[in-house]
Amino acid sequence: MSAKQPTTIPGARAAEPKARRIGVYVCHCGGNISDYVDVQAVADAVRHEPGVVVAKTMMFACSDAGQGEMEADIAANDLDGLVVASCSPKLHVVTFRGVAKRSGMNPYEYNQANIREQCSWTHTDDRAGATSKAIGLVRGVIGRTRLTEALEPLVVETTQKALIVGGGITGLRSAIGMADIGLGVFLVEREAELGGWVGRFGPIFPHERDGRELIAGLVVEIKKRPSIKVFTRAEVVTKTGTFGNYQVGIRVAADPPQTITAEVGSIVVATGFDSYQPAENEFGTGLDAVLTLPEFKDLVDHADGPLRHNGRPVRSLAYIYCVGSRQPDGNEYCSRFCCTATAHLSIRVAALDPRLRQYHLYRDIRTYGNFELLYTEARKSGAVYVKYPDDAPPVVSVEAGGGLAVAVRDLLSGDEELEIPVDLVVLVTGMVPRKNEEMVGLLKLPIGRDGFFNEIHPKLRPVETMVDGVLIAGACQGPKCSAESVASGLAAVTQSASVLKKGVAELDPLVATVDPDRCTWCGKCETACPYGAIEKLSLNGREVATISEAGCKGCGGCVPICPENAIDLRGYTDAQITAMIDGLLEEAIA
Amino acid sequence: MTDYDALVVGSGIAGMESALKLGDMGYKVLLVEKEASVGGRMILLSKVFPTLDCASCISTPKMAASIHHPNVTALTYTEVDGIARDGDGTFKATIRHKPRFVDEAACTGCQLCETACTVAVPDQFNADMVARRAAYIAFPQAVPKKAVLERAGTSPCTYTCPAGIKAHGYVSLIRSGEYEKAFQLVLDATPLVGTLGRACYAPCEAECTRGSLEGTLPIRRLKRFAADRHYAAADGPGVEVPRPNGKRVAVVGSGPAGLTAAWQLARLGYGVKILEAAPVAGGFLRLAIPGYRLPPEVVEQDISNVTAIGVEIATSSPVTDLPALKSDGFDAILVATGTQLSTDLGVPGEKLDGVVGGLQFLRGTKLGTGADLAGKKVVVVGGGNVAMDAARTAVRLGAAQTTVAYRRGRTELPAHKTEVDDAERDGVTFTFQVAPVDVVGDSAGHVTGLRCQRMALGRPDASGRRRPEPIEGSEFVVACETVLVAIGMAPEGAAFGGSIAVNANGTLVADARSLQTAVPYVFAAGDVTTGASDITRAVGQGRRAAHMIDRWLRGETLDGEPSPGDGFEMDDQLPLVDKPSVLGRQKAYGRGGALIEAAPPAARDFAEIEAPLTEAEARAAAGDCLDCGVCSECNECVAACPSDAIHLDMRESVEEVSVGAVVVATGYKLFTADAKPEYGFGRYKNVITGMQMDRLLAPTRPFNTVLRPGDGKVPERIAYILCTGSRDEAPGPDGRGGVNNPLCSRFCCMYSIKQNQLVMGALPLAEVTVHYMDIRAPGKRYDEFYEGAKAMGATYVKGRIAKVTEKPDGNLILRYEDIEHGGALVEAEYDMVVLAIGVQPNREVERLFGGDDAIELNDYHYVAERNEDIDPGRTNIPGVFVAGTASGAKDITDSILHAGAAVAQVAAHLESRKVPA
Amino acid sequence: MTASAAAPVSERTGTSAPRILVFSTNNISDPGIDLAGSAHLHYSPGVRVISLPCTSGIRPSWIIHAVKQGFEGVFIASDGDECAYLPDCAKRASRIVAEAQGLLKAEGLAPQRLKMAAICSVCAENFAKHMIAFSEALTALRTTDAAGANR
Amino acid sequence: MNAPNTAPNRDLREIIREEPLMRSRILEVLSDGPHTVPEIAEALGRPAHEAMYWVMGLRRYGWIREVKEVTPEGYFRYQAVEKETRP
Repeated sequence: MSAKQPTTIPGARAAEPKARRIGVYVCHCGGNISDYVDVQAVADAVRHEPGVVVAKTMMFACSDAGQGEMEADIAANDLDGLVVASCSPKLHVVTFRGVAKRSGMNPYEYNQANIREQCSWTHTDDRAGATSKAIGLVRGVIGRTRLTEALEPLVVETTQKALIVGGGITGLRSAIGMADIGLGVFLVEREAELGGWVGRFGPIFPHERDGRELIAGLVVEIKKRPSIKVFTRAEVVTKTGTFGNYQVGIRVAADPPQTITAEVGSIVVATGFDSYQPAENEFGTGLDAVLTLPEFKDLVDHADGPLRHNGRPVRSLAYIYCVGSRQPDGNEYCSRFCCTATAHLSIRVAALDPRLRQYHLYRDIRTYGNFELLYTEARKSGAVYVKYPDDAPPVVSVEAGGGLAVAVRDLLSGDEELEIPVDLVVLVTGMVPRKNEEMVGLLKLPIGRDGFFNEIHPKLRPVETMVDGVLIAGACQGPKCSAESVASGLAAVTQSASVLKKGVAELDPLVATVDPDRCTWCGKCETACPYGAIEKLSLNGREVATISEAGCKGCGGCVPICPENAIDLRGYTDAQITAMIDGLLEEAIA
Repeated sequence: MTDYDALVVGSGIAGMESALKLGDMGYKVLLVEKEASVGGRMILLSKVFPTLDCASCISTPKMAASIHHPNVTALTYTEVDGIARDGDGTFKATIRHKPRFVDEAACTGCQLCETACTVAVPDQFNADMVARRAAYIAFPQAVPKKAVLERAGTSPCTYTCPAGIKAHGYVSLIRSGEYEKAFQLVLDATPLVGTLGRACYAPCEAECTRGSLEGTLPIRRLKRFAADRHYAAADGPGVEVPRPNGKRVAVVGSGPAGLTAAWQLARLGYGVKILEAAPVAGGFLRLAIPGYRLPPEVVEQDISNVTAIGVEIATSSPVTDLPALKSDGFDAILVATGTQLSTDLGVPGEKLDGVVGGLQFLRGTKLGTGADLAGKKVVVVGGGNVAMDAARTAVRLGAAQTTVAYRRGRTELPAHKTEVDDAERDGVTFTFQVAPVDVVGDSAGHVTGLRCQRMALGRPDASGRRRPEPIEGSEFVVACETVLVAIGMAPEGAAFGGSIAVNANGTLVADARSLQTAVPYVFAAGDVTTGASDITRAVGQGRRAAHMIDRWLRGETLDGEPSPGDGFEMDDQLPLVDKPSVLGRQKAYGRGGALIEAAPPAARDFAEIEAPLTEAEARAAAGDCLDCGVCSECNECVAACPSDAIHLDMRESVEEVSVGAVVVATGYKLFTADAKPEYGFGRYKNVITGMQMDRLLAPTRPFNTVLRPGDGKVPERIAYILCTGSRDEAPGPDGRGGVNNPLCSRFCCMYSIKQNQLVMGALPLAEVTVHYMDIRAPGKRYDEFYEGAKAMGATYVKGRIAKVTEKPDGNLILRYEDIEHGGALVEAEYDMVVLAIGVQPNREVERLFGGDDAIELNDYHYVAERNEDIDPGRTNIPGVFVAGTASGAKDITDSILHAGAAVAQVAAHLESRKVPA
Repeated sequence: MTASAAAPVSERTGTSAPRILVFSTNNISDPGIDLAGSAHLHYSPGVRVISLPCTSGIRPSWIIHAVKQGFEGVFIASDGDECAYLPDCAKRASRIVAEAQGLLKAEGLAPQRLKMAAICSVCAENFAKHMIAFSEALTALRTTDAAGANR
Repeated sequence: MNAPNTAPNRDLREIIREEPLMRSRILEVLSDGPHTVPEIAEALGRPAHEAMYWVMGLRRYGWIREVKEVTPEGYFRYQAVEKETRP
C-alpha cells in the first residue's frame, strides 16, 4: 500500500507518490458539458498538475474515435493513469476501464470525474461556478489516481460441493438440484428417516399430491445420484474455513458414533419448522376433542370414510384460525400456509362425509393467489365461514352433556353472538421456528424478530445470510407451503452454483486491508464485520487483525472503527480520500 | 454448439435474476426485453413492502449488472418473435431488433431530443398520467440510458405527398407554435412553399386519418399559414448560401419542377442557371394558374428563395440545342419544360377566329395580352382543371355566359371537385355528355357557335370511366363567340431537335427512376416526361432530378434493381402506418379545435379568394392532428442531438439464434380497470388505479406530489377498493361481461397497505380508508406491516363496494353494505378512489411457441407448471422454464425465489445435455 | 427546484458560495444525486461529491480534514435501509456523525457543519432541497460562527 | 366555427397531444402570476382534468413549476419558469 501516515497529523500526511504518467480527458459531451463548463479551461487548469502528462478535451470521449485517441495516447506516452471527466461513472466506467485494459493499463488505474450529472447539468445557471467546480472535481480525481495501484480481481478456488442441513422436502429437492448441476452434496438429517413433515402427510395442497409419495420419489432420485452423500441421525458439529471453502464436521449417531469431515463450498440450512403447540387450556387444548392442525390432518389422512374421532362419529366441527399466529402478545406473524391447508382439509372432509357440518372461525382468509380456488371450493362444499373480531376470539367450552360448544361473534351477520355445538374443534395452528441453538451458534445464523432465520435482504438476496456461503431455504426462513419451500431450496441451489459452479470465483479486489504495523488487535473490527471476514492472526509474536480478501465485501464499515487507523479500503484509502478532498478545494486557490 | 446456453425472455425482476444467476454460473445468456430499458415493472414502483425500501435502489444495481455482465447479452427494444424446438433438443429463436432510430453507442442520454420533440403522447411508464415525447428515454433510471424514437410508420399525409414534403412534420411544428421551423421543413423539399400552400390539390388531406372521422385537417392551408408568416416577416429564405462545389447545371424551364431542382442543386453547391423561354419565370405557376387561386406575388416570393441562394434565371431564353448548352460549360442539363401545347379539338372550324387553346387563353390573360370577353358567350370544351381555370377566368373577364361542355357526366369530371364547385359558384354552367362536332362561324370567320352531339355513356373503358358514345341525330348548336379548348396538353418534345428521343404522346424518353435520358448529361423531369400532371408531382420530379443529377455528378450509380437503402430514395420513409391500428389507439374521438371550413368564394375578380387561417385557427387545426406515425418526422430531434445519434433510416432487423434452454419471464398484465364500469375508472377523473398511485408516490412521480388527476387538488380523504378485478366472478352490471377472475392477485392487499403508509407519510392530514374482502398479508413481516398501517391510522372496512358515483365537484360516493355493523347500506364520500387492481396473464407468451410445441397454459392462461410441488418453473416443453409471474401472481420476493428455482433446473437441463468428456 | 428561482449562485454569493463536501454511496445515493443533475435541478456549485461504497466507511478524520482545509460543511448522503452491505448501516453512519461532531466541537467548529440525511437513488428533489437549505444554513453560520472568520 | 370540444371523456391521447398547442396559452395565463389548475382550466375554457395533463406535461419538461404553498382550498399554484432557464 502507498501512503500510510495518519491524516490527523497535518503536514506529515503525504508520502510523496511515485511519479505517475496520467492522461486526463475532458469531454464536451457535444455541448451537454461544454455549454455550461469551459472544458478547455478545465483541461488547461489541470495540465500542470503533478503526474499529468496528457490533458485534452474531446467532443465525445465515449465515441470510437475518443476511445481510439486515448488508446493511442496511452501507448505513445506510456501512461499508467487515466482520468476521464465526463458523465456519471455509472454510464461509462466499464467503457473506459475497457480502454485502459485494451491499452495494457490496469483497469483499476482508471478513474472518472462526473462533470455532467453532478456539474454542468446542475449548474446550467452558473458557467463560472460550474467551470470552477469542474476543475476541482478533476483535480480531486487526479489526486486519487496518483495513488491508485494496479489491482487484479481476486481469484478464489471454490469447492464444488455443498452441505445441506435438513432432510425434509426442501433439503431433498435441493440435494438433487445440486447434484444435477454437478455439485457434490452432503445431506445431513437429524432424524433416522428422511422426509420431514411432508413425509408424514397424505395429499397436500394445491395439487393433491401425496406427501409420502413425493418424498419416496425424491429418495429414489437421491439414491440414483452417487454425488449425494446422505447422513441420517447426524448433526453438523464443527465449521471452519471461509467463503467457498468450508470444512464441516458431521457427527453421525452410529454405533460407535463417528465424525466425518466434509469440504464444502456452501451450506444450505433447510431445517424446517415446528408446529405451534397451544398451551394447556388455550382454546380447550387438553380436551379430547380439541386437535391441532397436524393432528387433524393425520386424522383426515388416515380416514377412509366419514370421520370418526376416538371411535365416535364426527358430525360437526369447528376450525379456529390464527391459533398461535397474528397474536399481539405472542407470535405476531401470519403463518401463511394454514388458511389454505385448512380449506384443503375442509374439502377433503366434505368429500368423506358431505353431511358433516364445518364451521370456519376466521379473521381473514388468506388463500392467496390460486389458493383462492380452494377457498371457493370449500365454501361450495357447504363449509360455513364466520369472521370473528380480532380482539374477541372464540371460546371453547364443554357443554353439560359432555359435548363441545364454541361461542363466537359473527361479524358477517351483524355481530351476532353464536353458540355452536360441535363434535370436534380443530385449532388451526401455525408454524413456529424450530429450536436449533447449537447450529445457530455454529453457523452464526442470524435470527429475526419472529425467531426464524433472517435473510440478508428479502428482495436482493432472499436465501443468503450475512455469512457468506451460508444459505437458508424453506420454512426455517419463515412460514411457507411445501411448493414454496421447494422453490426456495432450488433458489439456494442456484445461489450456491452461481458461486461454486465454475470452481473459481472472481472477486472485486477493492477490499479492506490491515496495516499490521499499526494494528494492536483490540478486536473492534472483528465485531464490526458482519461477514466474519476479520480474524485474529499471530504475526511475529504479535496479535494483529487479518482480513480475508475472499470474505470481505468491500463496504469499509471497519475503516472508521479502528482506533489506530490501521485499516484502509482499497480504491478508497485514507490517502486517496484525503487527496481528493484537497483536490476538490484546490480550484479555490488556483 | 448453440449461440447461447439460455434465452431469457423478459427483463423484469425474474428475468434479470434468471439471466444474472445463469451468467454467474458461467452460461452464456441472451436476455431479450421488448421495452427500451431493462427492469420491468418493479423499477416503476415507489417503495416496496414490507421493508419500505426504495424499488429503484434495489432494481438499478441489478439492471446495470444485467447490461454489464460478461456472460449476459442484454437486448432492449427487441422482441422474440418465435421459438421453435430444433431436432437436437435445442431451440431456434427468432429475434427482432426494433429500430430505436438512435445509435446506442453515440447517444449520451442527454434528453435534448426529448426536449425538442414536437409530439406528445401518454407516458406508459407513468401509467398514462402525464405526457412523454415521441423521442424519449423510457424513465430516469433507464438502463441503458439511451433515447428511442417511437415511430409506428410514416403518417399517411407525408406518405402520400408526391413531393415528399413532411406534412405531419410541419403540422406538428405549427401545433407547437414553431411556424418558421414549419416553413423551413417545407423549404427543405421545395422553394414553392407559398405556391403549394395555395395551388396544391392536397392529396395529403384526402388521406388524413382525421378525415375519416370528423373531417380532414386543412393541411394545405397550414402550409400557406407558415409561408405567409415567413414572407410577412423574413428577408430571404433564411438558409445558408452553400459553398460552390465547382460544378454547373443548366435547368431548362422555370416551372415547379425546374425551380425545385434548381433549389436543391444550388443548396448542394452547384452553380445553377435556369433558362426560361417565356418573358417571366414560373412556368405554369405564372402563366396558367389564375391569380384568384395563386397570386403572382406569392410565386414571386417563392422564386426569390431560389435566386437568393445564387440561382441565375434567364428569361426569354428558349433552349433548343442541348449539346451547345453543354459546351457552354454545364456539367449536366435538366429539361423541365412542362406541357406547352393545348390538344386540338380535331373538328372542322377549329381555325376560326374565337377558338383559343385553354393554355394560350390563360397565358394571354396573365400576360395582359388576352382576349376581351366582356359580354361574350363562351364555351369551354373539356373537364379538367385547366378547363375550370379557363371558365372561371372567362367569368372574371366579363363573359356574359360561360358554359363548360364535357363529353362524360359530372361524376367523371377529372377536375378537382373543389374547382368544379367553385366554378359553379362563380356562375359557370355545365353541359354534360356532349361532344363538339364542328365550330360554326360566320362569313368573317368569327365563331358563332359550337355544334355538339349528345353522348350516351357505355361500358367502362380501360381508365375505368364509362366510354361516351354518340347518339345519332342528337346534334345541336350552342351559340357562342368564343370556344376555349381545354381537352388536354402535351409537351413540346420535338423542341430539342431530335437530340432526345420522344414518345408518341410527345413526352421525352427518360428513365422513370433516375430521370436520365439516353444522353447521359441530360435529365428530364416533370410534365415534359410524365405528361400533364400537377404542381406537386412536378415538385417531386424536380427533387428527384436534383438528387439523381447530384448522384451522377458525384459518380454514383444510377441503375440497378431498386432496393431499400440503395441511396435512390430521398426520403427515409417507413411503410405507411396502419390506419386501423392508429384508430385503435383511442377509445373515443373528438377534436379539440373547430373544423375549419372552406371560405365561400369572394368577389369575381382576380384577387385571392381563399382567406388565410388566423393564428388561432392554424394552431387549433394543427392540434387536431392524430400523430398517426407517432413521430412526425419534423427533424427537430435530429437538429438537437449533439452527437448525431439519431438516424431516421434505421430499420428493423431479424436474426435467428440457437439456444440450449429458454426461460419465459414475460410477467403479467395489470387488470384493465375500466372493465369494472361500476367503479367509474376512465369516466371519473379522480378514480385511479393502484399502479397510478404507486407512480404518484414515487420520487420520479408525474405530478409534484399526490394530487387528484381531476383538478390537481391535494386529496384529504382517500379510499381504496381492494380486489378490483380479482376474486370476482360476478356478471357485469348489465348482466353481461364481468370480470370472471376467480383468482386472488396476491399482492394488491400488500401494495395497498404499503401505499396507505406512504400516503399518510406524504400527506399527514389525509384520511385513508380501505374497503376489503380479506386482508391478505401472508409473508414474512407482512402481517406486522398491516398492523403498522392500522397503528398509523388507516381504516379497514370489510365489504365489497357495489358502486361508485361522481359528484359535480369531482368527489366520489362509495356505496356498500356495512356488513360488520348490521349490513346497512352506507354511502361514504371521498376525494379520490384508488382501485387495487390485480393481475391478468400476459398472453403474449402464447405467441412465442407455435405449432406442435405450444406452451401449455393452465385454466387461467398462465404458463402451466407441470410439477409445481417438486419442479417449480418447469413447463411442458423440455428445456423451457417459466420464472416469476408468467406462471401466476407473485410478489417480488416470491418472483425472485421462483426465478432461482427455474434457474437451478435450467442449469440441470444444460448439464444433462453435455456430452461427457 | 427553488434555487433556480433565485439569481445564479455565483452572482448571489460571489465566489464565496459555501463549499460543501458530500459523501455519497456508489449504489444508492450517488445515483440519486445524478438524477438531480439529469432533471437539471439547481444547487450551489460549491457542492462537491465523493462517492464511497457505504457511508459506514467514512472516517471522522476526513470530515475534520475537509472542514479544516476549507469546506464549510460536510453532508453525508446515507443509504438508510437500502444499503446492501450492512443492515445497521444507518446506525453506524449516525455514530460516525456523532463522533465527528464531537471532534468538530473540540476543534471549536460548529457541529452544524456536518449533516446527514438518507438519500435514495431517486431522491433527486430531496437532495437538491438539502443542498439549498444546507448552503443557506452555512452562509448564516458565517456571521455567527467564529470559526467562519478563519477564512 | 364550431365550439371547441369540451366533452368530459375525450380520449387522453386527444388531450395529451394538445399540450404543445396549449403551452403558449397557459404561459400567457400565468403571465400575471401563479395559478391553480382549476384557474388555468377556467381561463382556457377547458375542463380541469384536461388542464391537469397539460400543466403536468409542461412541468415535466421545465416550462412551469409549482409554488411551495398550497391554497386554503388544497391546490398548488403553478408559475412560469423564467425564459432563460426554459428548455
